[in-house]
Amino acid sequence: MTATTTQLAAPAIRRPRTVLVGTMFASGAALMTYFGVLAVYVSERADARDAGEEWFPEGVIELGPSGWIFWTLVLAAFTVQWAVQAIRNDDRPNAYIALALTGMFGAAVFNQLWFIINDTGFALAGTQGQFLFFVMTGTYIVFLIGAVVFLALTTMRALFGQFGPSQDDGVAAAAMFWHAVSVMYWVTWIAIFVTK
Amino acid sequence: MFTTGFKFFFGLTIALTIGAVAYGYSTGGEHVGPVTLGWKGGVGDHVGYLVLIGGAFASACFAGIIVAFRDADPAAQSHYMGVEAIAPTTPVTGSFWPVIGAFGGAAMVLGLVLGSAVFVLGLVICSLVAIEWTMDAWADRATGDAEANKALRDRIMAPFEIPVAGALGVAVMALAASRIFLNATKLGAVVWAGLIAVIIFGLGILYAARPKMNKNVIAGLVLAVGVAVIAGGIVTAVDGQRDFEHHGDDHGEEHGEDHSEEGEASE
Amino acid sequence: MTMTESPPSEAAESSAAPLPAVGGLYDWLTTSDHKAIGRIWLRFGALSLLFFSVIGVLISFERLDADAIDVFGGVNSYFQMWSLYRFGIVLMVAIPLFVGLATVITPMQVGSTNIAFPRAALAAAWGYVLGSLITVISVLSGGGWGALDGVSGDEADAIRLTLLGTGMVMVSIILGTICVATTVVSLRTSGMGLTKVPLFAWSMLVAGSVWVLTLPVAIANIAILYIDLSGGAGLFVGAPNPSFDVYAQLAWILDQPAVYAAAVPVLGVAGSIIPVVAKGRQVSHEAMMILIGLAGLLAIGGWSQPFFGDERDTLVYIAFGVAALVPVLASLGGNGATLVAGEAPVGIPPAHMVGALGSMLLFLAATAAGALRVIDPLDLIGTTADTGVLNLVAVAAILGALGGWWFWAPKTDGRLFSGIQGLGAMTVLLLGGVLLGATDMIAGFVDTPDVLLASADDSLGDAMIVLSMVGSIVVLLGVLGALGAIALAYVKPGEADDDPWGGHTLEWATATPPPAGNFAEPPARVRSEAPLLDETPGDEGGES
Amino acid sequence: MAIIEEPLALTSGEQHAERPLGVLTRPQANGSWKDWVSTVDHKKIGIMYGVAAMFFFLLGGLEALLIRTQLAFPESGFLSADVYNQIFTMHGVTMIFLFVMPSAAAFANYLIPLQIGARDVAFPRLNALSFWVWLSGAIFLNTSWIVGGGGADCGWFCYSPNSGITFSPTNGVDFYVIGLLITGIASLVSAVNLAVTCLNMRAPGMSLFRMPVLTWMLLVTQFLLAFALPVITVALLLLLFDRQFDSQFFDPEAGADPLLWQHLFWIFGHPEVYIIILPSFGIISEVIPAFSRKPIFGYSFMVFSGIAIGFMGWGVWAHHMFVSGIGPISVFAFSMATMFIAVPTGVKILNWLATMWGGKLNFSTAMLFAVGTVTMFTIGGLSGVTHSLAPADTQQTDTYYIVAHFHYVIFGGGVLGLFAGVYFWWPKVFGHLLDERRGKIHFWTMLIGFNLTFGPMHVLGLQGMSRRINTYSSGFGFEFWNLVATIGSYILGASVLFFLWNVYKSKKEAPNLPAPGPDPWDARSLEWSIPSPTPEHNFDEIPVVESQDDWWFRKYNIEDDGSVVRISSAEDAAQKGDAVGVHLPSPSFWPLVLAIGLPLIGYGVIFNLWLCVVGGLLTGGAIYAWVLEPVDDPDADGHGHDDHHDGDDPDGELATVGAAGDHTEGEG
Repeated sequence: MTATTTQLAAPAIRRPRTVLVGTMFASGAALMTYFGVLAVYVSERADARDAGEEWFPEGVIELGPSGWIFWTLVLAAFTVQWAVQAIRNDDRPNAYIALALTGMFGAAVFNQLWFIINDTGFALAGTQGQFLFFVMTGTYIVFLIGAVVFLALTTMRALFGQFGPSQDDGVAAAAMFWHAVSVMYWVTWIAIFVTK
Repeated sequence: MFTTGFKFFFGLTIALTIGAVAYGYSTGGEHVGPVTLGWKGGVGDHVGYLVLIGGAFASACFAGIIVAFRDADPAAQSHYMGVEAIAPTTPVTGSFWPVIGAFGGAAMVLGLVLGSAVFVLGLVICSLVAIEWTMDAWADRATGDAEANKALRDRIMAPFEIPVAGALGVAVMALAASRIFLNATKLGAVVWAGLIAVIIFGLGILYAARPKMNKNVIAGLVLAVGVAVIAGGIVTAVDGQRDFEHHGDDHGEEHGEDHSEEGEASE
Repeated sequence: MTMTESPPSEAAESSAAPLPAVGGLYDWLTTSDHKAIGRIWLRFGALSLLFFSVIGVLISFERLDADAIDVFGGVNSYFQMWSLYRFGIVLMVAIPLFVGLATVITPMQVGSTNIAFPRAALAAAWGYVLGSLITVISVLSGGGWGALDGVSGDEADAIRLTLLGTGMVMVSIILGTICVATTVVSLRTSGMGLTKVPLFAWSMLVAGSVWVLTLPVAIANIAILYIDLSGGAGLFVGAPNPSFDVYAQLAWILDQPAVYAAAVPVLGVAGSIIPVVAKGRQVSHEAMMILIGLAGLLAIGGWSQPFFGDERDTLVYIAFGVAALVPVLASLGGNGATLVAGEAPVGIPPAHMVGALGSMLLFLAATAAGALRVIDPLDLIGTTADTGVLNLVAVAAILGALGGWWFWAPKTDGRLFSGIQGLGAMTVLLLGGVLLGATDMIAGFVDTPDVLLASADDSLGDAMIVLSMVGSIVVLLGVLGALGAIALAYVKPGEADDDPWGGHTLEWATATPPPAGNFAEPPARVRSEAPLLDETPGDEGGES
Repeated sequence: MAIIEEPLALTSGEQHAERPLGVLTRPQANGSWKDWVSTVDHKKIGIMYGVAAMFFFLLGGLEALLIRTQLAFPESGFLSADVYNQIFTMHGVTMIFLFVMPSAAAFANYLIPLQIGARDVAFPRLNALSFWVWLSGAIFLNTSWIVGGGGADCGWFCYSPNSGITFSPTNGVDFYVIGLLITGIASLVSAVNLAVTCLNMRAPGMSLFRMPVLTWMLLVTQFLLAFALPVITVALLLLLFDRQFDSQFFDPEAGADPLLWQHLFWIFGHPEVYIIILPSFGIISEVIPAFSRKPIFGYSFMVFSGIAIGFMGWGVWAHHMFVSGIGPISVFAFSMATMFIAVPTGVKILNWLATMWGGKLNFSTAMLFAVGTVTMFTIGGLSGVTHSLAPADTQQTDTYYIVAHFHYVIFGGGVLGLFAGVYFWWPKVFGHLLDERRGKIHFWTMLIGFNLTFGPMHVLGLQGMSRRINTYSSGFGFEFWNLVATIGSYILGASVLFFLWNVYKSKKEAPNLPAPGPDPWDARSLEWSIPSPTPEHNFDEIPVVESQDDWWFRKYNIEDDGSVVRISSAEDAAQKGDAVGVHLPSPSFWPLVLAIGLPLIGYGVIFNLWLCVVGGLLTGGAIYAWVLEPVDDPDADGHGHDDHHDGDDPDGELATVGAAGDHTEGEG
C-alpha cells in the first residue's frame, strides 16, 4: 500500500476533445437507430390510417404520465449540466449530487415508462400498432439504460478522483449522450403520445 | 469562422434537408408538410423522409459540436487547456476486458435466441467488464506513474477480483467435475476423480514452481473460457432442451399469454 | 499487499517508457496498440474474403442451371447462401478490410501515437470476429435472412441468430469506425488542420460518418425484425413462416445508395497512393477532399427502404443514383491529373497503383451502372443489375483495400509484399470484377430477375450467367493470388525500408515495423497535406 | 503496512496528482462543518457525544414530564393508556441508552486519553464509528414515533410476551429491538476501543496503578459493556426473529422457556446498572480530592472495590426476578449476593467521606454535585439493600418503591455525578468556566426537584401504588404524593433548563472574564497539565509519569518534614500547547457513511428487504472504502506515540525545538 498518494506525479494531460468527439459519433449512431425505428413506426401508422384501421384503441394512451417524463427529462437536462459545471469548478459534492440526481431522474423515467407500458395493456403479438409501440418504447428503454450506465460509470470514476477543472471530458461526454437520449424521448413524445 | 469539419457536416445537413424536402414532395407530400416536419400536410414516404431528416439532424449536431471545438485542432485543444501542446494519447495498458466484453456481447446475442440463462450470463459478463473497464480507464489516468497506477488499481479491485475469480474457478471446477461424474460409469467416476485430483495437483506444482505464468498461457485460457461460454450456449441449445423441461414450458406460457392479451385487445 | 516494490527512481522511469509487447496470443487478446488491433481486422477480413469468394463461386455455379445443379440442397439453402454472400462481401469483407487498414494507418497518418479508445477498438475487432462467426455459423445451420419457402420451426431461431449476428457485426463496425474517426478529428499532430489530413484518413472520416449515420438504421430494422420474430405481431415477416420479407427489409443496405458507402474509402486509398506513385503532390488536395465528401453524402442510405414503400422511381432516388457518378469520375480525373503532372512510373507499374486505379475504375463502373439502373425507362431495378452494382462496388472496395494493404504493408505487417505477385493478383481481380459486374448488368438489360433462382428468359441472359460464373472464378483466383502473396511474404519476408515508396505522409516517418507509440519523437509541426515533401531534401524519413 | 517508505521521487517541475484515489482520499481539516462529521479526534467525538446525550436528556425529560403530568391527578385523561405505555417505555430507553450511557461515553472519550497521556484513543476511526452508529441507532429508535406507528410499549425491559406481535402489534418493538442492536454495536465497538486505549496507549511511567480513578472506573465499565452487550444482542436478535420471521423463541406454547427473556435481559441489565453508575463514581473520585485539597483516600481500595463491583455485578441479576418463580434456593443465593455487593459500594462511600475528612473543602458547584451524588446514592443504595431481602422485595416489586429506588441510584448516583463532571471539566473542554453562582442555583433546584419528585415515590410504593399504570383512582391516598412528585418533576425540568441558560450565558460572558488557565481547580491529573481548551494534539510532548497524581507533584513538593511546598505555578509547569507538525490521525467520512447504512438495513428488515440491500451496500461500501483509505502521510507508521514532523515542513525542526523548551527538559 502506498503510504502516500499525495506525492505521486500528476497524470499527463489528455486531449480534452477525444472522448467528446467519440461520444458525439456514438450519440449520432444512437439517434439514427432511434430514427430508424421511428421511421418504420410512423410509416406503418400512416399506412394503417390510410387503410382506415385503428392504430391504438381510443383513450388507452394517456398523455399525463408521458408528459411527466417529458418534464423529468427537462429537469434532468439541467441537473446533468449542473454536474458538468460543478466538476469544472472542482465542486465535487455538487457534482456527485447532480450526477446522483440525474441518475435518479433516469430511474424515474424508467419507472414511468414501465407504468405506461403496463397501463396500456398492449401485447407484443397484438395489433401492428401495439407491436410497434413495444418496439419503440423498448428501444428507448435500452438507450435510457445505456445513458444511466454511462452516467453511473462516469460517477464511479468521478468518485475515485477523476475529472476536475483540467479534465471534465468524461462527465461532459456522459451529459452529451444523456441529451441525445433525452432528444429521443422528446421526439417520441410528439410522435407517439401527442400525435397518437 | 467555419471550420473544415463544420463545412463537411453542415454540408451534409443542408444536402440531407434538401433531399428530405424534395423526397417528401416527390413521394406525395402535400401543402407545407415536407418543410414543416408534417405540421400541415403529409410528408410523403415516412421512412425516407424521417431517415433523411434524422440524418440531417444528427449531422447538424455533429457540425455544431465540431465547430464549437474548432475541429478539435491540436492548437485549439492546447489553447483550451492553456498549455503549449498536448500529446495525442497517453499510454494505455493492455487489457483482457475488451475481448471478454466481446465474448460477453456474443453471449448476450446468443442468449437472446437460445435462452435467458445464456443471456443473463452475457449480461453479467458485460456488467463486470463495464466496471472493470471503467476502473482500468480510471487507473490508467490516476497518476502520472504507471507503477503507482497499477498499484492503485489492484488496491481497489483486487479485493473484489480475487474472491470472485476464486469462487468462479471453484464453481466451474465443481460443475465440470460433477458433469463428468454423472456421465461416467461407477468405476469410471472413481478413475476420473483420481485423474482430476492428479491434474489439480500437477497444476498446483506447476504454478508453485513457476509462479510467473507465461502470459500467452493466460491468454489461451481466457480464449478457451470464452469459446467454452459460446460453445456451452450452443450445447445448451442443442442438448439442453431435453434436459430442461422448463424450456418448452416457457414458450408455451408465452404463447398462452399472447393469446389472452390478444383476446383482451380485440375486445 | 506489496504494491510497489521497485525503487522510486525505476518507477518514475517506467511511466514514460512504451508498453512492452509480449507477443503471441496474449497480444492478440489484450493489445492496446492500434497496429495489432488493425491486424485482427485485416487478417480475419482476409479469411472472410477467401470464404465469401468461394461462396460466390458456388452460388454462381448453382445459378447456371437450378434444376440440374444442386450445390446447397434446395432452393431455400441457395437463397440463404445467396444472401449470405451479399451481406458477407459488404459487411464482413469490404468494410472490415477498410476499418482494419484505417485502424493501422490513420493514427500514423495524422501523427498520433495511438488510436483513440484503443480498448474499444480491440473490443470492436473481436466483436466483428465473433459477430461474423455467429452469422456464418447460424446461416450454415439453417438460418439466414429469411427463407424463400417459408420454413418454420427451428429455423426461426437460427434466423434470429443470423439477424443478431449481423447486428453485432454492424455495431462492431460502428465502434471501430468511431475510434478511427475520432482519431482523425481529435488526435492530429500539431499543425495538421483538418484540411491537411491525408486523403485516406479523410475518406475514413467521411465514410465513417456515413456508416455511423447509415448502419444504425439497419440495426433498427434488425431490432424490429428480431422482436417480430420473437413473438411479435408477425406483421412484417408473417411468422411463424419467416419468408423473403426478412431479406427484403434489410436489402437496402446492399442497394443504392447505401452500398456505395462501402467503397468511399477507395477514393481515399487512391488519393493517398497516386501522388506517391507520381512523386508529386496531389493536384488539388482540397478538391479531392470535397469530392470524397460528396461521394460520402451520396452514399448515405437508409432513407430508401423499398420494403416500406417502393419510391425508387422518385426524382431524389434518381438524382442520388446519377449524381454518385460525379465525385468518383472527378476524383479519378484528379488522380489522373496528378499522375500526369508528376513523374509517371516507367515500366511495370507497382501493385498498389494497379490496385488503386483499378478500384477507382471499378467504383466508377459501379456508379455508372448504378446511374443506368435508376433510370426508370430502362427498368433495371429488380433485375440482376442489382447484383451487378453490388458486385462492382464490392470488388472495387476489395481491390482498393488490397491495394492499400500492399502499399502500407511495411506499416501493417512490417514487410513488403511481392510487387509482381500483387500486380498479377490485382489485375486478375480487376478483370474478374469487370466480368462479374458487366455480365450481371447485361443480364439485367434482358430482364433477368435477381434474387430468385430462375433462368433468364433469353439466351443472352443465359450466356451472361455463365460468364458471370467465370467472373466469380476469376475473382476467386485473384483473391487466392493476393492472399497467397501475403502468406508468401510471411514465409519469405521482403526487406522493407522505413519508407520504400518515398511516401508523403507521416506514416512513412515511422520505422518499419512501427514501434509502440509509433513515433520515436513527436513529428515536426505539419505545414501541408504532404509533410514529408516539405522537409529539406536529404532529410527523408522523420525518425531518428 | 507502509510499502513505499519514501515518497516517490519526482522529476522537478512535475505536479502532484490531486486526488488519485478520489473519495478514498483522506479529507483534510479545513475549519468547516465537515471537520465535525469527518473527525476522528477523541475530543470532538466526546463533545458530540455530550451534546447528543444532552438532546436526548431533554427528550427523555419531556417524556418524564408527560408521565408526571398524566399522574398528577387521579383518573387523568391526558394520555391514553396506549400512549402512556409508549411514553414510559421510551422514557426509560431514552434515559438509559441515549442519555446516561453516551454521557459516560462523552467523559470516557474526552478524558481517558488525556488522563493517561495519549494523543488519541487506540482506534480513532472506530471511535468515530461508535459515535455515528450510536447516533444513527438513537435517531432510528425515535423515528418509530413517526413511521413505526408509535414507540415501543413493552417497558424498557420489554418482557415477553408483551414484546410479541400479539400484544404489541405496531412496529414500536421492532424499532426498539433494532435500535438497541445498533446502539449496542456502537457501545461494543467503543468498549473494545477504550479498553485497548487504557491498556496500550498509556504514557511512559503511567502504570495501571497510577491511572486516575476515573480512568479506572471507565476501564471497568468498558469490560462490563464488552461482556454484557453480547447477551442483550442475542436476546434482541431472538426477539427480532420472533417478530419478523415467525420464529418461536419466546412462545411458551411452542415449548419456549417463559423466563428465557428475563434471564437474558437481566444478565445484561444488572451489569448495565453498574455501567451507568461507575463512570459517575469515577468522576466524583476526581472532583472530591480536588476540592478537598487531599489525595483520594485509599486509592487502591477505591480501584479494587470498583473492580469488585465489576465482578460481583454479574452475580445478582436474578434479584430482579424474585417474584417470577425461580425457586427458593435461587432466591436465597441471589439475595445473599445482592447484600454482598453493597460492601464494595460502601467502601467507596466511606473512602469519599474519608477524603473529605480533614480536607480544606471548597464547595464549588462541581463539589456540591459530587457531595450530592454521594448522599443521594447512599439513599438509593440503602433502599436497594431493602429489596435484597426477598420477602420485602416480594412486597415492593412493581411498586413505586422500585421506581423511587432506581431513580435515586441512576439520577442521584449517576446523573448528579455527571453534572459534577460537567462543571469540573467544562473549562478544560471549552476554555471558560461555567458561572459558579448560577451553577449553585442549578444544583440546589435540581436537588430539591429531584427529591420532591422521587422521595414521595417511596411512600407511594409502600402504599401499594403499582408502577406502569397509566392512572389511579382517587381515594387510595395516592393523590397528594403524586401531585408533589409532579411538582417536583417540573422543578427538576426547570433546573435543567436553567443549566442550559447557564451554559449559554457563561459562553457569552467568557470573553470578558480572565481565562481559566490550564489548571483552574489546582487539580491532580494529567489533563490539567495542558492548556484550556485542550489543543488539538493534546500534549506537546508525551509526559513521563513518575507517580500517581503526577501533575500535582509537578506543582508541589512534599518536604522531608511532611509540609507541602509549591515549587511551580500551574502556568509554568503546564505545557504550552504550541507544538507544530505533530502527526495526528487523518479525518475520515467512512464511519459516518457506515453508520448511515445501518438504520437503512433496520428499516429494510421492518418494511422492505430491498432496503436492506441499499443499506448493506452503503455499509459494505463504507467498510471497503475504510479499509482502502490511504494513510496519506509520508511518515505515517503509527500515530500518537511520538512527535513526527511533516515531511513537507522545511522547518520541521521547530517541533522539537518548541517541545524541548518546556518542563520535560527541566524535570524529566
